[in-house]
Amino acid sequence: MSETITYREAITRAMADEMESDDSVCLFGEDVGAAGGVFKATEGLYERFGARRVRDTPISEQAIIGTAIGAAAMGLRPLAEIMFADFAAVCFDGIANQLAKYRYMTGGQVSLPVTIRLANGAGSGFGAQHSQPVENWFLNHPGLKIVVPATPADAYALLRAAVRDPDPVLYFEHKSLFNVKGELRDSAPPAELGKAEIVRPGSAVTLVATQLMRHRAVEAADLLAAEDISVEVIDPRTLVPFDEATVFASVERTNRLVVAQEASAAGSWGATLVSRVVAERFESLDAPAAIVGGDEAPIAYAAPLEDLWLPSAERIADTVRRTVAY
Amino acid sequence: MSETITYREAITRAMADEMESDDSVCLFGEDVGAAGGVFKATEGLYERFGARRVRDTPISEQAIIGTAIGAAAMGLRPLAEIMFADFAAVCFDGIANQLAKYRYMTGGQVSLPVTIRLANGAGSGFGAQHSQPVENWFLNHPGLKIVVPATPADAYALLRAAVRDPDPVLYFEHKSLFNVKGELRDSAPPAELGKAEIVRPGSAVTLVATQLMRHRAVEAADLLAAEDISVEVIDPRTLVPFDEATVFASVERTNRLVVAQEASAAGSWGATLVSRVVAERFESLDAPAAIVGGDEAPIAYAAPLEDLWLPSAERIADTVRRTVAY
Amino acid sequence: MPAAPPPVPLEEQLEWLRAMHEIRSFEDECHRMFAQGLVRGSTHLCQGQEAVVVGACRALRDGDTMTCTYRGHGAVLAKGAPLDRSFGEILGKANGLCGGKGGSMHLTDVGVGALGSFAVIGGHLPIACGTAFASQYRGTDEVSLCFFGDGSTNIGAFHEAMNLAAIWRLPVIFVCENNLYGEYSPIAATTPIENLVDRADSYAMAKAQIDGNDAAVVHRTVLEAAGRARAGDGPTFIEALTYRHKGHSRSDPATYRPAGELEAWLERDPILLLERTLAEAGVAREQLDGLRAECEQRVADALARAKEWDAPAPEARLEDVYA
Amino acid sequence: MPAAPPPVPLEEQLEWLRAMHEIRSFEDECHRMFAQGLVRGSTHLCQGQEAVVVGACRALRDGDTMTCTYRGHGAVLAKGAPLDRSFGEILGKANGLCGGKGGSMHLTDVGVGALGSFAVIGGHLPIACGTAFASQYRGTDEVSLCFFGDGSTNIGAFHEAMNLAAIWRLPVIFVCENNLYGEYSPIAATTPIENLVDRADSYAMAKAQIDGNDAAVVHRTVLEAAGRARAGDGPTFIEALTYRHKGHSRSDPATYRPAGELEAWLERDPILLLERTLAEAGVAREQLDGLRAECEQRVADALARAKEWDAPAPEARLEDVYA
Ligand SMILES: Cc1ncc(C[n+]2csc(CCOP(=O)(O)OP(=O)(O)O)c2C)c(N)n1
Ligand SMILES: Cc1ncc(C[n+]2csc(CCOP(=O)(O)OP(=O)(O)O)c2C)c(N)n1
Ligand SMILES: [Mg+2]
Ligand SMILES: [Mg+2]
Repeated sequence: MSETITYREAITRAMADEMESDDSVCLFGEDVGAAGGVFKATEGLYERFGARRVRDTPISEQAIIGTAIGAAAMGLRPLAEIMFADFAAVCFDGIANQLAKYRYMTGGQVSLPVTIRLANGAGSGFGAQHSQPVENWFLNHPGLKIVVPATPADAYALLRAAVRDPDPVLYFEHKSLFNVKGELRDSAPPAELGKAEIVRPGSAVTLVATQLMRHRAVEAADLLAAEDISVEVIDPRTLVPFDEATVFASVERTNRLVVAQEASAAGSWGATLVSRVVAERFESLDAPAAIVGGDEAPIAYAAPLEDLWLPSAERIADTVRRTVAY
Repeated sequence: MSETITYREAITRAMADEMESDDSVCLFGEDVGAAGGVFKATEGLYERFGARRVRDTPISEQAIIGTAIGAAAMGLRPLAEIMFADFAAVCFDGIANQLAKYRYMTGGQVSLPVTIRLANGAGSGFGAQHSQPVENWFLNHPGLKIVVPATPADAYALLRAAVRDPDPVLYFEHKSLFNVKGELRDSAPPAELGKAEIVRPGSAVTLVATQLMRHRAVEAADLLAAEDISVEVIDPRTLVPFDEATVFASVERTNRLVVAQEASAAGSWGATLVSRVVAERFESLDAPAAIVGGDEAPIAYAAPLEDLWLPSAERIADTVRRTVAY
Repeated sequence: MPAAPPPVPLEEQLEWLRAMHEIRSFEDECHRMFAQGLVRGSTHLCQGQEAVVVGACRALRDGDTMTCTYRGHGAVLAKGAPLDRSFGEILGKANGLCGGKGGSMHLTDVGVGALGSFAVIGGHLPIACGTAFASQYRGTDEVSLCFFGDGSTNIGAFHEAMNLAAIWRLPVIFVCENNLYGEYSPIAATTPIENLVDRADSYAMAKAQIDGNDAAVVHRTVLEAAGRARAGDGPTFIEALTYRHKGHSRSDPATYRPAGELEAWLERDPILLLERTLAEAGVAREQLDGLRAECEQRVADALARAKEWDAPAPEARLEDVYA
Repeated sequence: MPAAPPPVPLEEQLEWLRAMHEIRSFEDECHRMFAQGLVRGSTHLCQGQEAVVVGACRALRDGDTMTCTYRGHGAVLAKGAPLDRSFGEILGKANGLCGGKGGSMHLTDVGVGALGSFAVIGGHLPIACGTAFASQYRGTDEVSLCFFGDGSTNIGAFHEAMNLAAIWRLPVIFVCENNLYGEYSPIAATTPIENLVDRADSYAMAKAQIDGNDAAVVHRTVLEAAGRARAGDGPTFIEALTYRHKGHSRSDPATYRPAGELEAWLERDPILLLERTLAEAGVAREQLDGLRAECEQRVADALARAKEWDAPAPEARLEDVYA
């Protein structure tokens, strides 16, 4: 049996199920309590689990992250909400220098099962300081895991996995996907971090995409199917750990790689993946691996500009066409 | 005429010369005044330019960066020191969300000629929170320029260029290079940002490296010369803007690319460069482009572990050998 | 405190009222636009807080600078930004203040000293120190006015900016608009002290807690603070007690407010208060009503103009990244 | 304040003295090692501040946690870390507290409640809130003790941690070791108020400014704070006035200190003060000298042992990144 729910509902349910099954799971952030969160993703949790387990914080992201770290070091499994992912910048030290390194610096004396939820990405007209695809900020910080769900089913299974994971996990919720609907199987188990999904099998080119871009990649694949171009769409679902094996195997079959990502290319996971495929499957590539991404510019407010900044299904399809025609 | 000076002295002199020639250049940071800076890079400037132009700040990096932004918006050319580059994490919002986007968000109403000096990199036994190659943290933030000098001459010419540049510049000073000596021509002019240097011409492989790794790349090239492997070593000197033309032209000649960098690969400039070469010069590559970098781990304190983390000339040479033998 | 300054001439107070009317009606128009979904994203309105921004900005001189938050429409208009180009920015038009790149949360008009609206809490307080530093460095007597909210006093950047401004004796005026809420949280739920103004004591900074709905009080207080700043006597922290009539943002019905709270504050609506003062000073009811109608018309016309403007050209998104 | 607690038994005070001697001599050995260049990187010593860490840690119970800074050798030893493995860590040995991965700035011994030494200013204050949150959440009465310096009170994380601890009434004890300097800057050069302890008022937090060189005073004050914390009455901010005898770090000769300052403080050396108290209480000079000699010997032996240990295996650098 399964049920149709939204990405937002899947996130709320995952938190509820983990809090239900483990008293050491607690939730805090700005207005996550009675208000149910700015994106309404924590709605009902305060009523259900009470003020001890669900707490509003002051506007103090450094305190939020530090509290999560200390609590985790003592054995709790905190769910910390950072609202707009862009605000990771004000607690960057806590995430990058403390959370990511604390276990390592102490020779493994502490485990830090912290899950940080962040609302990610562009497409909603929030302007340059509330729209960034922030996942790339953390790629060069070993010690963190990075989860980027695109569907309600993944949002649910990956969030439960993140909470249970013994390591720090940055869990990105894409703002443009909160209302996307999908099927969720009853009593769906937690996912395994580091397992990609072949969203749509194909033979001519491997198209890797996450979050909002995954959906546009599928749209692009539909467009191209009409042109008899068979596209294999892969969603890695987690950037750290990254399921290279699935992508490598696909490229061995298709001999072509396109990455569709929201962010600009410099310092991105897409560029990293291309460099890995080139290093490990050079001979498999019959065409230049290509990245479709945002412009090397901040995200503008005006709808037409923001829409141009974000790769569209058409832009993705064009790059695939060029790669296949190469 | 020229003179032999250290990397540290070159930095100090560049600041002195710019402050001498332009009263709008001011300098502030923690203990940069009478104390001459934790790395002694500002020695003598307080005595020479006085308390108005050279100021100690509290331990408040967010205030330091914000002050630089506001001052620059009003037409000053602040030189802000962030001491260990790792501390960019505590003022990350100021750099990534404010400094990088302020001009763009206002439709070009402000120019921000801010130069932020940061002591970068590993090799000195400072441990996980004082040793990181931080330049990669800022690649996915359009609006910033990134300068990574490796020699006294470059340190001097690029710092003067950074101060004169109308845009925000992150200027990374490598801690392991402060005492490196080199020639500085009298009245050497400011450099142009975005111009790579072919450190050593070669024909078999293009080896791109910056800062400490540039020196080890040259060492590696020497080792390999003895084996009749001709290595072209290129130092991009600035990561943003990046002189792709020089690297592309070299790869067209050598048909092979190796990047030697201090940082781990994920989200790094090296991975970005590889993805660009693959996109633009795919047919030129006769072997997989390779990255020699730090392990995907924080930087350990113990000398033998830190030394293993950092790519050595020997490790660089091995990768070049494999790439050439491919 | 120095002797009370001479009373503000009626004409000047009428000009304040005009500015407050324009802001009120500008915000009401924004409310409608967003409610109708004519605009994407979010907006943060300041109905009820007009006396703070108008009273404060009118105490400034040309050359002084002002920085504010995402709830900055009123502050930017009070500093002198044109109505039509402000609407244009919120509508994402090429002729908007920022060419459509900033939007509601980032209204900026450097030409009038409205140096920027910043949307990450606390981010602009250190920047306000920087503009003040520039005047101090150059030896001019310009001051830097910085608006922010009650909830913003709990973020790190607030502490660092206050401390630096105090130790460097920077000519900054920090104006905390205490509207009782940070998003949906009453300030008391996130802050252990009652009078935020007392946080100035951590920095030995001059302070004042005032009625933010009384434009004359705000004006006088900021004038004094500016005097200190220009004289080299350093920064001031002002807590202006006020209230936002609407929710936090477009999506907030503000159901968390206790019954009667809004109604009580509506009786202290800063516009009503100023109208009453002026009426008592002998200004005719007709003139006041006329002024209001005239302002609403001017705002409606500005919006109509702005709606006609073109969207930015596609290439514009790649411009202004670097100088 | 409750009635003064019963006087601390002599044996216990002698144990404090032992701990202080061991820390002093541990730091002196470190000073030599770094001066001789036997160790890479930097180190930050705490000679002169022993009474703060020993007095405070002795007021704790098993289960209580402690976090501190890069100047943390004394705090970690006071909390119970073994001398040899602490040396081992600083020497980068496999058998060091952190397997050689942390180093001088990150000494950690979770087993004894020394939860970590953190090297980015302010970074651990919010973490101390988190360990306190865990006890509150579980309903245990464990407290979280957090050491940091005077200069650290100017960074944002300090403000956020203090505010959160106060509004959530967390069982945390913030101990600011005011040793007059942040690096090479006298605190007065970077901070506009004289008594840092007064910053507690911004959070309505209990506070105490004390003589940090008097172990008994520190002990009593922390005991009271811990009592409040265990009773659910929330955090306390303690400013302990003390002095570091050496420079900021290995490379600092501390030439910026006014003439006579060090000498004056040496007369208030916390070890001398405690020895005097004990002598006055009747402990024989010989016993005191014997204790000192014995401690120095124990430290020397520990160092000798640590020097013999192996360096970490190369693979170790890839371990402990993830669980
Ligand atoms: C660093 C950061 N955290 C959280 C937010 C989300 N946020 C936007 S407005 C706001 C409330 C601010 O309250 P206050 O300072 O009182 O200003 P007001 O909105 O009442 O004018 C919050 C938490 C943000 N923009 N930046
Ligand atoms: C965020 C940050 N900025 C700067 C530094 C460099 N730094 C190390 S110690 C220190 C001085 C700290 O002074 P204080 O808090 O008084 O502690 P003390 O060293 O006196 O024990 C500074 C500025 C740092 N480690 N972290
Ligand atoms: Mg408010
Ligand atoms: Mg100190």
